[in-house]
Amino acid sequence: MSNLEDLYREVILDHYRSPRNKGELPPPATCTEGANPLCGDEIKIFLDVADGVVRDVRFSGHGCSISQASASMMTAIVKGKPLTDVRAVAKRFKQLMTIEEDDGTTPTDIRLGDIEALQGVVKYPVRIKCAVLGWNTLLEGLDSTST
Amino acid sequence: MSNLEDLYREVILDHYRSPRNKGELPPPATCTEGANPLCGDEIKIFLDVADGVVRDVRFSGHGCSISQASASMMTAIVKGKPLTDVRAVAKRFKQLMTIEEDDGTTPTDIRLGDIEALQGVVKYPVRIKCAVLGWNTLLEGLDSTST
Amino acid sequence: MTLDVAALRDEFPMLSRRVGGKPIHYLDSANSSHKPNCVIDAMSTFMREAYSPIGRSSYALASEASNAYEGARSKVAGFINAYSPCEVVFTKNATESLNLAAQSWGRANLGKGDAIVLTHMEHHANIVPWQMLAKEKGFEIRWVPLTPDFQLDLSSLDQLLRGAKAISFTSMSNVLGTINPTRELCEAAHAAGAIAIVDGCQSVPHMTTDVRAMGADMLAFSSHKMCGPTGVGVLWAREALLDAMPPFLGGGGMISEVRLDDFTCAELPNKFEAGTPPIVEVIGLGAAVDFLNRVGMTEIRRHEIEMTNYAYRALTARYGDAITIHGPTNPELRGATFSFAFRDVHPHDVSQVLDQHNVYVRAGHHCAKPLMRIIGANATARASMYLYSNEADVDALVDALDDVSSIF
Amino acid sequence: MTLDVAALRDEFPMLSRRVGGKPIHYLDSANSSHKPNCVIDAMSTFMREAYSPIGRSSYALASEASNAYEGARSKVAGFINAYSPCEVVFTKNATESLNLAAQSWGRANLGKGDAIVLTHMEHHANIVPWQMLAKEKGFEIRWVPLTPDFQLDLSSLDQLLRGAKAISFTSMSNVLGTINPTRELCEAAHAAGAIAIVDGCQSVPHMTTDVRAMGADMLAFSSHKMCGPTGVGVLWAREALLDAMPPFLGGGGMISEVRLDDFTCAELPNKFEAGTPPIVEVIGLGAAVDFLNRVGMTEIRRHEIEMTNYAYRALTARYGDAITIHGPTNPELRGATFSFAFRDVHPHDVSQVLDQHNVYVRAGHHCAKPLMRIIGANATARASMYLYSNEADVDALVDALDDVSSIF
Ligand SMILES: Cc1ncc(COP(=O)(O)O)c(C=O)c1O
Ligand SMILES: Cc1ncc(COP(=O)(O)O)c(C=O)c1O
Repeated sequence: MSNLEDLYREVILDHYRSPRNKGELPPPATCTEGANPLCGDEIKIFLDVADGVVRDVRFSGHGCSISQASASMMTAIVKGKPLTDVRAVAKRFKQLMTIEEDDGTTPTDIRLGDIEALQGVVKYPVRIKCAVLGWNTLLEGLDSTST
Repeated sequence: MSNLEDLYREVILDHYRSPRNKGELPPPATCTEGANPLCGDEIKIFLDVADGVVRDVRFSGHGCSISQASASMMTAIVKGKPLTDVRAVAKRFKQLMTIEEDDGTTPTDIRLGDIEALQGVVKYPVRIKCAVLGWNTLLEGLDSTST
Repeated sequence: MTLDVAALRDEFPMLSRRVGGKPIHYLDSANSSHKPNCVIDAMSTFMREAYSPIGRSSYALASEASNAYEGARSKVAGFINAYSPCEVVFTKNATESLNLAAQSWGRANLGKGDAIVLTHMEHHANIVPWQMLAKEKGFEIRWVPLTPDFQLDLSSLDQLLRGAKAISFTSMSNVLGTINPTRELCEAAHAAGAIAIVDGCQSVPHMTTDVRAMGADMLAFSSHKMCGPTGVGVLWAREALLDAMPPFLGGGGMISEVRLDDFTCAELPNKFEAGTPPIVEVIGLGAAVDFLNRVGMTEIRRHEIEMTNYAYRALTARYGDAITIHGPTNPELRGATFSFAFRDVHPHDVSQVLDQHNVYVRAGHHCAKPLMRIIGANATARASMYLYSNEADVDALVDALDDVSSIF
Repeated sequence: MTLDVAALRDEFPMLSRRVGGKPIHYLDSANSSHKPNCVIDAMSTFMREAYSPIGRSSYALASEASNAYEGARSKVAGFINAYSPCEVVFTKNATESLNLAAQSWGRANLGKGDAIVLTHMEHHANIVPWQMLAKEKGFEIRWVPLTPDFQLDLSSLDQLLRGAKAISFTSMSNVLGTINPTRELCEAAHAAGAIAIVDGCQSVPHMTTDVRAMGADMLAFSSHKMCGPTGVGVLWAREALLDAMPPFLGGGGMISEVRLDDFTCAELPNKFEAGTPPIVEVIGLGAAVDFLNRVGMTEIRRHEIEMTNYAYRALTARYGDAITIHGPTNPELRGATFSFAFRDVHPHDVSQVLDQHNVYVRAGHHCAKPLMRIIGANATARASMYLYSNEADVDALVDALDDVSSIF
């Protein structure tokens, strides 16, 4: 028996087995590609943003359970949210992953929901990159949409 | 007091202090350059060869006592000698310096004279290159003259 | 005689490391091998008792150290049956060796209208240096494809070699384990007037290497995969070829003369060893060669064939179709390196679960992305063995895969 | 507080080595330094207890080793006050670092009509790489000359820099000991729109280095001269510069993507670290940095100034005009490296006699042939000191020179 329950929580495996919002969106939705060169994971994030709101989002690509589950959870939480909320959640998530410091500017009342389950990843530093791949790609997509 | 008597024998220091045949020869004498890149020693050997005999020889350049003394001794012994003898002496000397093996073809009755004094060099492997610099340059000179 | 693996393992201190109170099972030797005590001790003893700069200084300790360094070169030359020690150039790793081949030989010999041949199973180290140069020089890169059973498809080799100036190929795939017919490839290259460059990283540590019998023109390999230290690699090449090649890195030691307006090169092998070399690491590599000779390359190869058989049987007996091994099935045609897919679980997850059981395999593209694309995998898990690998390592792998099944 | 040299010497096992039953006096530290126990132990302990490939593998031991490796990078970055660890590129030695600068930055930026500036006191490692590239690209190399008191003659610096794209110069001469005004030179370069590349080989081990205060754009140095192991060097460069530079060596680790027709580079610093890095050696360098920080760079510099004073006085008191020291006389303007001529005895003979007294100096051109020609010497004997050098070393040198007199 393994001690991996922390990493592979049921909700993570659920998102991995039944990913939400998996697929593509046709233009004018934007498509942003991300990759983790070390392990070969690749992801595409499709974004339909209008009036400062993420109206729709999809992801495709391949990767390990953590990167796939994290992307799935991400789409679930950001869909329908205003951009400011999306960015705040992303920031909060990166703080959870210990790759961004809490500079006090993030509202403390942000609910991460399912995503909290990913905090076990922190104990496995090499997997942090997997967990944030989708998020970083999303942020890149938002940056290019808003310009 | 040092144990360097083996290396710096009196006859060597004598050739170093009062080198024989130091200088240059005008054309048609040939001039061959040699160098020891590691220590910066440089030598020029001037050769006047006719009818298979080294009629005259000079050396110039700069280097340590061993390379200068060895060159001086070399000029003294090869001057006036037929080429076959010169090559035999060179070979014998390189055997003395342990950089060529005795293949049994060298006449055993070759007299090295003063040059024998250089055999102490063998105990100081880095100096062997100094001792043979002049000889190698001479051989190169002979090779290019005879063609 | 087979290896006394238990006794050998005692010579590798890392193999008795415990993690979480339990023994470790190191199955990543294709990536880098562990070091026996004799190598570690050779390095630290040298630093404690005999360290000195070499070559450029002339005092007694310096020539003692130079002799040790050159002695290691002779050992390496003997190990691969080189014609002369001066054909052995020490680099920092096999990657530098291959870059040296490309930047020195390639830059001098390849231009528009020229072509070289690589294979679909090359490591990035034998692809990217050529791509970098090709971008600049405009020559063509041609590729030897694979057969469905993970061998090089040599059916169109002569055609690919037509007009090519070189073929550069791996003697053993670091992903598939495939052992390539180096001799046949070298002969075909020569028949076409091309030179043959062999990436020996995966074969030199595991079987007898004879550059003369192989007929190769250059051979690159790394110390750290053959029980030696990191920080040193080897490029062997025929003397005439090295002589004709322009220098690669410029600096101290590789010159004969430097003036403000020009320089001239030193003799071989110094010409290609600019700057202070990895003195201590070369001494360590020499000790590794002694160690491998003592163990016996034939015996190592035989042991790895046995381990390959054992692993194949154990894995397929337990998991049947749930495991797919990317590579030749005949143990005589392959090394003890297994890339595999386990059910539809991502290799990263496989290795994570195995890690929890102290079973260390590598997951990813193994620096062979073109090959990964060709075999249709984005990544694989890879278990690779060496002279110290034993049945317990394989058993631990097989058992731990059960846990992968239970989680995913 | 001055150094407790006696205690420090106990940490360097080589210093208690005896030859012919007598102690040794190592005066060749400008060439390479000895290694303290903590460095030797860090390397062997790592190989025994924690060795693992880094970066590419994901199991626990691999990330432990990666952390140790990256930790050493941070130590080195801190040691020179870099802006970020990603500006620190590990190479095999300073020579590779300077070749990287030339082949990557230079190849991309220098062509016909361009110029770079070097100085007459450069080591071959900072001359030949530029000559090699200049031959190919046809740019001009200009030279900063020397003053009669062995300083750089900066009177025409602005003129030399006019239109030049870079100046590359040594922070301290390995022959003369001269400490160059790095900050002034960097400022002059920037004022002229050129970048400043500093060969820090001889200063980084001996005094505090602050790349920000210096204003340099690149800095090259070697581990083996600063109490660290052989097989590893450093190129530091500003992040923006490194980002803009094309890759140097191609292979695993430095790529982000490889296809049959092209590749893309990884992020810094990986982009410049192709292949398996000198893992163990980087760990050793990290330990050397810890050691130097513990001893204190200010204290080391102060000790070397004291030793310089002591050596100057002892040598000239005994030998007066019979000894000529090529280098500045003011100890504040120089390091503890003395090139000298002794009467008219050839340096090779000087070092041979000194060797007999276990006094180890280097004789030759010190990889600075252009400089030797300029100072009118074919070779010099050079005694160079470090933190562990003591008065007994100097006394032994002074006494042994007597024997040179008695023989020649
Ligand atoms: C000033 C200077 N630059 C460059 C080098 C080259 O260093 P390395 O031989 O470690 O590459 C040296 C040392 O030999 C040096 O003294
Ligand atoms: C086939 C092959 N070629 C080249 C390399 C590169 O070797 P290194 O990383 O030691 O330079 C490797 C190992 O990673 C390899 O397996």
